[in-house]
Amino acid sequence: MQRIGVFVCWCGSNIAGTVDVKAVAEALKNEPGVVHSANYQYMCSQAGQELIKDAIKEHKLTGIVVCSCSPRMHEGTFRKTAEAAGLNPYMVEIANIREQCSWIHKDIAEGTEKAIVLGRTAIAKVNLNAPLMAGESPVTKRALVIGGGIAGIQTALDIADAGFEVDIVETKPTIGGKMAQLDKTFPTLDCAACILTPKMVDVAQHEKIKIYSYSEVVDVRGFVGNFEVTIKKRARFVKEDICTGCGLCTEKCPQKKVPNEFNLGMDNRRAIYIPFAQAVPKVATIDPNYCTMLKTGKCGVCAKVCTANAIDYTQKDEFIDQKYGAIVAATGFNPISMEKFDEFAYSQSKDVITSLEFERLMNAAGPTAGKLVRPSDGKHPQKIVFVQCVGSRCAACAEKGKEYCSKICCMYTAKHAMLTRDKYPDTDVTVFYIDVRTPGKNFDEFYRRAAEEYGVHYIKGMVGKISPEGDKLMVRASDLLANKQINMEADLVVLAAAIEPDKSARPLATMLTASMDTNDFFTEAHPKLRPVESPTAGVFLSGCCQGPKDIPETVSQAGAAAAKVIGLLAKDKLKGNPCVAHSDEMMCNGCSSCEKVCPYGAITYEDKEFRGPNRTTLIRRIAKVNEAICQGCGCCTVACPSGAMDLKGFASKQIMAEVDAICK
Amino acid sequence: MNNINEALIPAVCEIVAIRQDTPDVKTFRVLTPDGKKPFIHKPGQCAMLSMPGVGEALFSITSSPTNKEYIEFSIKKCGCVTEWLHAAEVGQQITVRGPYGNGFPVETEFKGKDMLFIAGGIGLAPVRSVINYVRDNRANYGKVDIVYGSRSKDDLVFFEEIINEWKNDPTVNVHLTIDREQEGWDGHVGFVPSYVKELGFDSNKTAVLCGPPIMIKFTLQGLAELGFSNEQVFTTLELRMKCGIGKCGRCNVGSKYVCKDGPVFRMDQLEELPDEY
Amino acid sequence: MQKINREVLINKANELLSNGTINRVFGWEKGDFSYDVTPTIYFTADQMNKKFIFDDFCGANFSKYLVAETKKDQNKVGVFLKPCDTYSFNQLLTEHRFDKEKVYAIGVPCDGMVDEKKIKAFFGEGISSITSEGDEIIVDTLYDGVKKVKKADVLQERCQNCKSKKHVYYDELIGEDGEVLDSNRFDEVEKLEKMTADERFAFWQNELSKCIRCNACRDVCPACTCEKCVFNNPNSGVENKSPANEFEEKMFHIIRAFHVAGRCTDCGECSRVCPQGIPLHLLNRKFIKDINSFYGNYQAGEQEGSRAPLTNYTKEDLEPSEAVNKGDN
Amino acid sequence: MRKCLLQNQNKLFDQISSFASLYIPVETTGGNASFKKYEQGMVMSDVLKTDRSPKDLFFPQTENLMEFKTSGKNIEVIDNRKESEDFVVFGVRGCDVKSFEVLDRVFLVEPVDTYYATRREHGIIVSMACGRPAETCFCQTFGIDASAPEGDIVCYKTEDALYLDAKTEKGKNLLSKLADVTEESDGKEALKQKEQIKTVLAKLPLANLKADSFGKDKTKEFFDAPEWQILSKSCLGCGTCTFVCPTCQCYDIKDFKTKDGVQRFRCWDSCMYSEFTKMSAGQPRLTQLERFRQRFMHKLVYYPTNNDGLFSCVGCGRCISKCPISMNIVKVMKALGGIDNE
Amino acid sequence: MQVNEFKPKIVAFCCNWCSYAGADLAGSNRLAYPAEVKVIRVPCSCRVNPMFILRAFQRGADGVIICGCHPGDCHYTSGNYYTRRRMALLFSMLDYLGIEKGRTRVEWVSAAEGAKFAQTMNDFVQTVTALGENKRLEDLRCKK
Repeated sequence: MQRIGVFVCWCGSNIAGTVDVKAVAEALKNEPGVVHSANYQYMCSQAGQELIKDAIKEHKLTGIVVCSCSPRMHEGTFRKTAEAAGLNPYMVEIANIREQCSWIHKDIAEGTEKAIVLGRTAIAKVNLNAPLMAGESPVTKRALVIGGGIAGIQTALDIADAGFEVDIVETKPTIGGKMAQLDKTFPTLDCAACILTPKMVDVAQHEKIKIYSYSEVVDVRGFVGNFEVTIKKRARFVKEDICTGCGLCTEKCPQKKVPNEFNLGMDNRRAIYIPFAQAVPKVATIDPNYCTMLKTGKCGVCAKVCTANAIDYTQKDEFIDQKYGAIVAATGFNPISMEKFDEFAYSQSKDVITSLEFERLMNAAGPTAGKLVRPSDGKHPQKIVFVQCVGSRCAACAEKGKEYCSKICCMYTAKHAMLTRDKYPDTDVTVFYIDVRTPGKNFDEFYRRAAEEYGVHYIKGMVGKISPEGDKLMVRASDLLANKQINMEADLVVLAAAIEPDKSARPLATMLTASMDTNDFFTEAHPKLRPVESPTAGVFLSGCCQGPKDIPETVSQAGAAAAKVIGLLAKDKLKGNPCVAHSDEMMCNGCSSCEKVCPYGAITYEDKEFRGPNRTTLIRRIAKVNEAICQGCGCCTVACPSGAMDLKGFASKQIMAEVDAICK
Repeated sequence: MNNINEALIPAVCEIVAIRQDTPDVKTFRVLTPDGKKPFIHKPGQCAMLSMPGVGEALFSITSSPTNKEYIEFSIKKCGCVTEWLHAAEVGQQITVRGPYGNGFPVETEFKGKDMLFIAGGIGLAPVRSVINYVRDNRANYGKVDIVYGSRSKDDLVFFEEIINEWKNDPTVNVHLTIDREQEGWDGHVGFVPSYVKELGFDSNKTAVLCGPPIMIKFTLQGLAELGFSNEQVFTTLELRMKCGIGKCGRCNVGSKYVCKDGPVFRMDQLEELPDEY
Repeated sequence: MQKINREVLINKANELLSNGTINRVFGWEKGDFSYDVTPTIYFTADQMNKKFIFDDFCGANFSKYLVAETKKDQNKVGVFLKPCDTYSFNQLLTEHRFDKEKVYAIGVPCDGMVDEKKIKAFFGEGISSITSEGDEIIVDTLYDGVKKVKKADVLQERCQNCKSKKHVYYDELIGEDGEVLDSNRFDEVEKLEKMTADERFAFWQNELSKCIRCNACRDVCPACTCEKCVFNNPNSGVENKSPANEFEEKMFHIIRAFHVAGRCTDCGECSRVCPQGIPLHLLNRKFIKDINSFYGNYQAGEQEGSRAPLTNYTKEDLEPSEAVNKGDN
Repeated sequence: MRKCLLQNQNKLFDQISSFASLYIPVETTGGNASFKKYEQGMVMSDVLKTDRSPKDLFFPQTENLMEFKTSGKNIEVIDNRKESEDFVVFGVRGCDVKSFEVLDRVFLVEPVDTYYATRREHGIIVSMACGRPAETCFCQTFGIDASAPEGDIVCYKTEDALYLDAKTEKGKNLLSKLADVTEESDGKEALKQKEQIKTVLAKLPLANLKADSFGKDKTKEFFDAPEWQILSKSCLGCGTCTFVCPTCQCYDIKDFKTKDGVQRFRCWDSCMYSEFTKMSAGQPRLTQLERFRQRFMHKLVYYPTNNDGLFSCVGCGRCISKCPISMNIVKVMKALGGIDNE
Repeated sequence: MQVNEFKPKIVAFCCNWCSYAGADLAGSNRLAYPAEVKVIRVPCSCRVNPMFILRAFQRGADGVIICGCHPGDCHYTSGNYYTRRRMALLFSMLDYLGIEKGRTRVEWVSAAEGAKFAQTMNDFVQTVTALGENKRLEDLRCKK
């Protein structure tokens, strides 16, 4: 029988507001096993924790129940408290009387009654708890960063600088990501390439960093500290280690009509190409969809001109297995497709473009060498209309847009407007917005400069329709402040498309067993306290895969993720989760049901000798759980018909005791 | 107290004292809530103790009937009822029914005899009841020898009582032994059966034997070598029981019910039973 | 076709015993009446000559005995297996319950086993002998003289709805192998499904209330080979020994059916042995039927090593809510 | 002797059930019957062997013994049995009637099992002579006469009437309350039936089975018999034989945690179960052989040893028809007695 | 008139990673649902043994709901796929036995779906309330 202490937290008025905490403490006093019951304003505070520690010692407690906020919040805290007082941390149970009680109920009687039941349930469980000891597993001192944009680059550099090996896997032929496509950055207007490319070079030259470009992760096995990852290195038909990146082949290749994705299809590249001048790694890649040689076997120009003999048409996809201790997802974002936004005539007129396309048009390395011209006729646009929130904050049109705010559009549109007016003062620039959101250092000043110093017309209003009329675009919008309809002619319309997580994130999340929200952004372990960790141990989040961010935020989050990774890799051993499956060999049938459902392959079998009746020996096949591999899902416990398999910390008897306590 | 007509319905009693005898043996002193002895028993008898919801189990009464104040149970931790009892505190109520079984023939076959008590480990629990009965009715019995052994010094139950009372009783010879050498132990070291042979008792004694099966087996051989006949040796059996009154069938061995016809058997009676105990 | 009678089987067993292939063989033993055949083990042909029987009442399936028997020594055990027995045999192999190297399986044909309870339902108690002649069963009674009945009418339920006459495992086959059959075994399940929930509840309430928890269904079941059943294990939290009330009757039978779901070969033993005549096979068949319709046809035991539906999944599986509504027509 | 025309049978039942609970065998499914509490219109089945014996009505499969309430360290014991009322069990066959003697010698010896005793006190048994004994019947082996069963009232059923003969005070008392649905009779018809039954009994296949070689003090003779090995070979260790047996009386006592207390109940147990004798210290009957042997030794040797030679089997034959693998006491007796079939 | 409003007892098994977090989110967002719902935290919905569900009904629950991550999003990769199969078969069996099908439910609720959690619970409580007390899988001993 346990000696249980119950500690009811007020959480200020968060709990005490709707739950009579004293009544709860009083009621739980008489539950079986309870020898001490107390309540306090903030159990998680230093003083609250001291209270618990003292009670553990004074009342010789063998188990404690804290009625407080969600265990997802403070279970760890109270386990540490218990441990500090000499109690096994797994003798702690939390009754969630805040998130699942006081916050959702208004009636004090009702809230109090439920809190008592929840407390009783936790007590029933603790009565059957047993001290658990965590097993240990080694840590592979190498990190994997998936995604080579600014987020991945920064994370990789920070980890590598701390002395750990890092691999970057990037699907594109070069790292750099979206930032490489940008012209200038807000609010300082420094040149994106000027600040990014040195970092790319740092990555390329860092002895601890290895880049797998033109590659993807296809399988992830294992667990924190011991991931095993299969990377598919796609054939680029160019020997990466030999190619000097001289670019001769990309000039001689006869296949010239390949849409250049780096410039968002606004110009062409060759079938063999280097995405841009500062690409890292700076090696050529053959696009098998367009290469005549690969498609028909007739051509071979690039091979002929290559002085380094780097061309290899027979190259195959390569699969590399590598072990890692930690994985960082940095898969980034994309603007959403504008196809569904027909009212803005994106597909009807070449002169309706997205902001990212505008970014390329303004870029000196872009398709127009930085000259702002209309894609349709190459003429300088006199009147430009920017439309904000295209697909963002789109609660009413969820089927084509996103409910969330894409966060960066207000600022880059201000930047675009400003840059346009700066370079081409004769251009008339109008911005249609719903709200202008500028919460960031120097952001509002930046926006005001655009509106006030640069004479950008900001109109609060929705654009209803854009239709090509002759070589002009007719913009129909409403001016919400003036409360009138506006019909406006424009030469160029720029749509601030919402951003969404990269499509590769969803399958990756499945492989990582990391959870995602409804928008396919990775979920963080805690939105406030653990924003760069995924709930899956050993998986960290960097950049826009977790949610829309601008560059400074991305870089700081990348650094934070790196710090977490470094913290993990710095350990030689990891304490495992002791809540793992365990098979009672006396009851095990050796039927393999558990093995079949185990997602981690943590169960193996062995033939073991048992004493049979009358001094005989029986050999039986029995299951063994590898505790370092088991993650404690408990699937095997239900697959096991004999009940030999149970889960420590969530034992059948414990759960049934909880059921009993609730239903009482 | 216990209405014999309601054999299965227990009385509520209270644990009034708990003594930790060895790391896994505790002795519980039990009285009715109004402070009386729950029942009058014979040495060697048992009683059913239970905690509702945990279970009921049969334990031998370790105190002597001559103790007019209380009854005691010495209980080794093994199984759920005993585990629960070991976690219980003074003041805890439990239910008690009994006494059950035949007990030792202290007033008949033992009377006037030289007694040899041999026990191993927790096996001393039922024997203690007879030893103290004999000590309290000293005139009715001849010489008394006690051989008691355990794994280690720490596993000797009633150690205080043995040292302070039995050893100081000039009419009783106490022979203690432990299985292996241990610091702070200057007594005999070795297993009980060989110690019994070493001590070489007269075969005119009546022996009471209780302990683990392996000890009983070899001690019996030893006693036989010393010239004891089966009619001179008594032992007490422990089987899984539920009702305690010879009805539920669990403790049925041959035509005997251990709870009713036992638990005390003379070795020659036991020999008659099928080997299923 | 060679007539398979007891002599053929005794000769086969004798041959295997004397050439050392096996040192004992599971076979049927005749009883005091025509129908009380007991499964037993024979060590010599002589014993077999005295007691072995192979007739319409040899329903007992030896597969489950092999779990314990094969662990006893290193010798091979012989066993006669009817087609449906081989499914149980295979399923046990799939679950690694014994080593097939220690068994010599002799496949024997089966044209259906007779249910003496059905005969008694026709003619009452007082049956002195039962013999079969072609497709007729001749019953000699104490009170009403000799009676005849069509064998098809008094076959065991499982034989009336025989799913397969094909042996899915054997070391040696005696006679010719049959085919997997199209049976109507789900008809009764469908009938129940078509009832209203109230009717179904009443039906099962009535049936399960007969249960005396003798565990015969479980102990005879070739899928129930657990070292220790959860219902016998005080630590499982669901141990219960008696059908203390309606709930516990349901609990036992639901959980038992669930534990064998996907592993049950539909051998029908549970219903055959139930002393209270509860149609337990209708629970197992419901699971089989659901599995077939939700996840595609699956016959437990058909293939050694096949993955049971409950230890498998597809990403497109139907939702529990759909499953419940599917059964509702 | 009183006579009740079959057409008035239900009136008789209605009459009885007006002052006492009445249990009669009622057909469940083809050829099966069980004792059920009589409700108007129910038809008494002629099926010889109810699925469960009437033992249930005196020693139910589960029975609450008492309840406990606990609070803090305190316990309260509550015996919430109510005053018992009289009940009548109608149509108990000779073998089953005899089983009560077997049970009485267990439950009614000191210390008396009051739960059973109360029911025995309040239960009135109307036995029924077996018009058509089954091939599996062997009550004669144990000296039971199916043509003249014991009971508070003995009943003979002929083509057209029930003949009721009170044997005890309880029986007479009951019969006296049934005067308006019965008429006085000389009982010739009953006697005729009795004779007829006797001739049938002599022809039964197991008519010559003898239990003479078993009984008191034969433990040594049979305990180590080699036959147990093969007899127990196929035993599944289920409890069917035990639970359908009218004389098996082993039970278990268990606690059930209710909403706010503990219910202590007893339920039938079986010596065939592997857990029966298991204890934390070990298991004295390790294999099914020992458990199998215990059941039959108890019926044929141990019980008679303690009970003046009375066997703890009444030859009802339920185990013969219910055992999943058709092993039964007859086969055991024959094997141990050295009788081979053919 | 005395209105004796029936308040069902609901046991909700929630997986630790998605649904329990979803329940927490519902709390953080102060999205109310009836107090009759009590949550038991399990590591994964696949930890829920059919025995627990029956046990809940035995002990007096009127409805049992199991919440897990959306299929494909299981923290343990595949746990909820097994849950889906197990519960599909179990619920179908309960229905076959004549147990009201509204008393059991499986719902996929992600950590981000606080609103869905609250709404699911509201809806489930409503369904079970309409069904009334659980009579078909009750154990009277647990009610007194």
